[in-house]
Amino acid sequence: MDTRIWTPLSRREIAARIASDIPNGWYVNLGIGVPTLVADEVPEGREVVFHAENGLLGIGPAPADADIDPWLINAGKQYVTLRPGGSYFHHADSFAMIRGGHLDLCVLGAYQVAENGDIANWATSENDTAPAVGGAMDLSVGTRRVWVAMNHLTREGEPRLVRDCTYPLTAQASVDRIYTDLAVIDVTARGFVVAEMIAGMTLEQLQAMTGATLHMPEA
Amino acid sequence: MDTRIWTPLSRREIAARIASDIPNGWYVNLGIGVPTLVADEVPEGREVVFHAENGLLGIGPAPADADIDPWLINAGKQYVTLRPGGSYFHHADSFAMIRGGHLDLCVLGAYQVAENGDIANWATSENDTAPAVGGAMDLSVGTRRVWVAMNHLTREGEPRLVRDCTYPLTAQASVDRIYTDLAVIDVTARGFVVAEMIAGMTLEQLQAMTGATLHMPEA
Amino acid sequence: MIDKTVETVAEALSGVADGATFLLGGFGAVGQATHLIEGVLETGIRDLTVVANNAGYGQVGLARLLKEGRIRKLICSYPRIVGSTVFEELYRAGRIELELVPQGTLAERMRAAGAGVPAFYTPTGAGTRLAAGKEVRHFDGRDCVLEEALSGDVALIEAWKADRWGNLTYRAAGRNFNPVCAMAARMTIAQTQHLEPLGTLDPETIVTPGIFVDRVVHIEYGSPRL
Amino acid sequence: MIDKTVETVAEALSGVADGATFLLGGFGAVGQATHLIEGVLETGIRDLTVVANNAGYGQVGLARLLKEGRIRKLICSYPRIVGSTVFEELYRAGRIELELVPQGTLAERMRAAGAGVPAFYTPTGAGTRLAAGKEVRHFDGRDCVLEEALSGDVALIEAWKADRWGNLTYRAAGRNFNPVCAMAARMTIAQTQHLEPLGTLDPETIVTPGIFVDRVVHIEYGSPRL
Repeated sequence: MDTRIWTPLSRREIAARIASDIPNGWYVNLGIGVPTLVADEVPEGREVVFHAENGLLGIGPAPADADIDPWLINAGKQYVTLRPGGSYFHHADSFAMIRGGHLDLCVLGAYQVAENGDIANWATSENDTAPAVGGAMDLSVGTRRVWVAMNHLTREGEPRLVRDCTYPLTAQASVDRIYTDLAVIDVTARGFVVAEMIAGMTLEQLQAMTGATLHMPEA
Repeated sequence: MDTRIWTPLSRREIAARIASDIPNGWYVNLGIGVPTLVADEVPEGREVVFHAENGLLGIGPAPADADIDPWLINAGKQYVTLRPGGSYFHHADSFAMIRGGHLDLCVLGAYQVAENGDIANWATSENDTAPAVGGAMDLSVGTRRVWVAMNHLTREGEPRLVRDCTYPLTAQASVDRIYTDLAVIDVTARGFVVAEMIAGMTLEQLQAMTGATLHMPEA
Repeated sequence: MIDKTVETVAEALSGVADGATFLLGGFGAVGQATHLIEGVLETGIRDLTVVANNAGYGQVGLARLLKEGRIRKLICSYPRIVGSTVFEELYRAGRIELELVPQGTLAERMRAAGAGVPAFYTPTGAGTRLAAGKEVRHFDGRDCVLEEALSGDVALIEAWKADRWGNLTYRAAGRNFNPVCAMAARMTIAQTQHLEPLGTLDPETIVTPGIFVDRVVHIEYGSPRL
Repeated sequence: MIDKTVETVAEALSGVADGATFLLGGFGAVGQATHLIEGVLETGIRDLTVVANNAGYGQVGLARLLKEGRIRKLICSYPRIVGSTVFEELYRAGRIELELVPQGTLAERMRAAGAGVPAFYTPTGAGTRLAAGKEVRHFDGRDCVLEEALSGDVALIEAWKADRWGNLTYRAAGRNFNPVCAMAARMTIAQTQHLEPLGTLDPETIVTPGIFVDRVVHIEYGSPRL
């Protein structure tokens, strides 16, 4: 008998939850997957400037098929648009923005996050054939804040929030916040601190699905 | 009785002598003083692209007073013009051109050049009040060739071509060629090699005005 | 007169040699000097080192060079090819060497080569397997890795507009690695969609000044296809 | 809505503090944020470190800050002022500290700060008194000096056109150090000759994207005078 009375957030709900925490005026880089969905969920009235590694600031929504500019793609190689106020620049300048701490935030997917903020999101074993890293290490190290969007558990039911990452690291001690389908968790000097759980979830249930100790915020 | 039968080159003649050695298509940075005059002496039919540290490529002749653009100055803070094909860029890019070895040549003034190519052209003592270096060190180290334009002797009659510089160094072993009012001298692994002397000059006379051994080219 | 334009791809590539290191601009399908890259195939040279963000796209350009076995080593941040498994197959078979570099480090290493910086420190990659064997040093309490400049013998880049001095502009996301590669190679060759008379490019809007460009070939091929 | 424009110089400078490090754009008289620099005088702050290529020009801007004794230390490549001996007098009297930096190293150190590079090697200055006490290391058989990133608390820069997102263009030689300072400061303040509606600056021609700019004040003062 399943005693769960809660429903995990959908991908789009996770994205909307993240978007609600992004203030007006932030410069933000979105990774592929759920993070990309965040752009469509920015609350009315806020201007958030989205950055792409391949030299764009001010990315707008995806174009209708008839409006595609084949020269205008994002880092995920999807067609995008440029908002008024947007700009183009080359790769060294683009990564100067990332690595120089000019972006307020990046939102990344991850395989694992450790309680000290270590992130593993680019390789699943030491011996991957043809590993690929892209800009993940630069983003994790360089942006002012790193938020991770991921499911709380792997498909196999293993925790993704762990004491130590077992997958190859992307960066050390860099994640600030984790948004899962079940909770919002801050990475602090104390370790994982639960900021929010979905309706019906208990700390005990969440702890059972988490590979490191969960703390509650200090009063 | 002055037995000299030669006449030193004028500043403009030194500049013209230098210009005659600059091939079509070179990218060249000119220092202040005699080097600046080189731009006006480029032989007919050659395109030479002049660079200024403050972010210009393709500098043209000085403007008539009526045509001055107050936003268009060179590194010596003189009003200049921009030729068709010219471009503007910022200081880091400008010095990337210099330091990255993209300029074919810089022509600099100097206090002293040593026979190993050391150059001293920015300070006259270890204790200058308010020393100023500008881009001299970057140019001396970074450009593909460094040519020096200077009088053979100081005002006090001391040699400027020396065994070792006594003034503070701008750069080590970087000068390729020296154009003086009396001679053209290459800096080689053997030391100073006389490429050319003005009419009426003998090697003995030139040697007497030079602080290091002068060699003749190998046959 | 300075005239860097050449008539054909073959002329543009004259003098390229076995064992050369090529820097390729482009990101995804956009800003790829596909005609120049395929021209390399025609020259017959081999044993090449290629620096590129991706392992090509589709079945063209770099993907073809890989398939024909011309490439000894790839220096790359994301060695995947949409629509092709050729790199994966070569890699699994041990028939190609891969140096995996974080994307920003890749761009910065080429920029460093172009700017006369032989080496620099960066926190990117510290504590990861991509820093294995590299010197690590603390700055402001952070581990930083020493990374060396990455230069090339030849850069193959794509521009939107060019003139006979080799001044270049790009179009939208077509800029990407192209200006960086242009700075970092001993010889930079640009294929350009449009060739303009000297003096018609606004000096305020030139992205790559001609000092970084050696040869220009005019190939108006139209839009990239993803 | 993002609106980085402010109405007055005083508003633009609000929050600047004693002991701050200022990065000043400009080269000669061109591209100097003179109104912002003189605004610093009005704020009353002192004990400042200033990074600038020259020690100002004429009797305005930085020259006035120097004269009023607000500056503790100048980091500079060419500390001369056309038409003023104020720096020379302070320096001789031992009332100001000078860090002399080669011009290219000055630009590159600020660019490094902006790009997240804590330190880099350069052959510029090796074997000279400006390398005294600095770490030296060989690369490709050349002595290279280790130089550290140079960041600032506040950059004061001048632009030609700006919009409310802080996107900037410059005019001719007015570009110089301005885009580099903009990258390297924790807070970048631009005075701009023209303020344009968002979306009217061509995205291909924006030199400093607004991500590097915090405040914009519109001051149409006309042309610089040498």
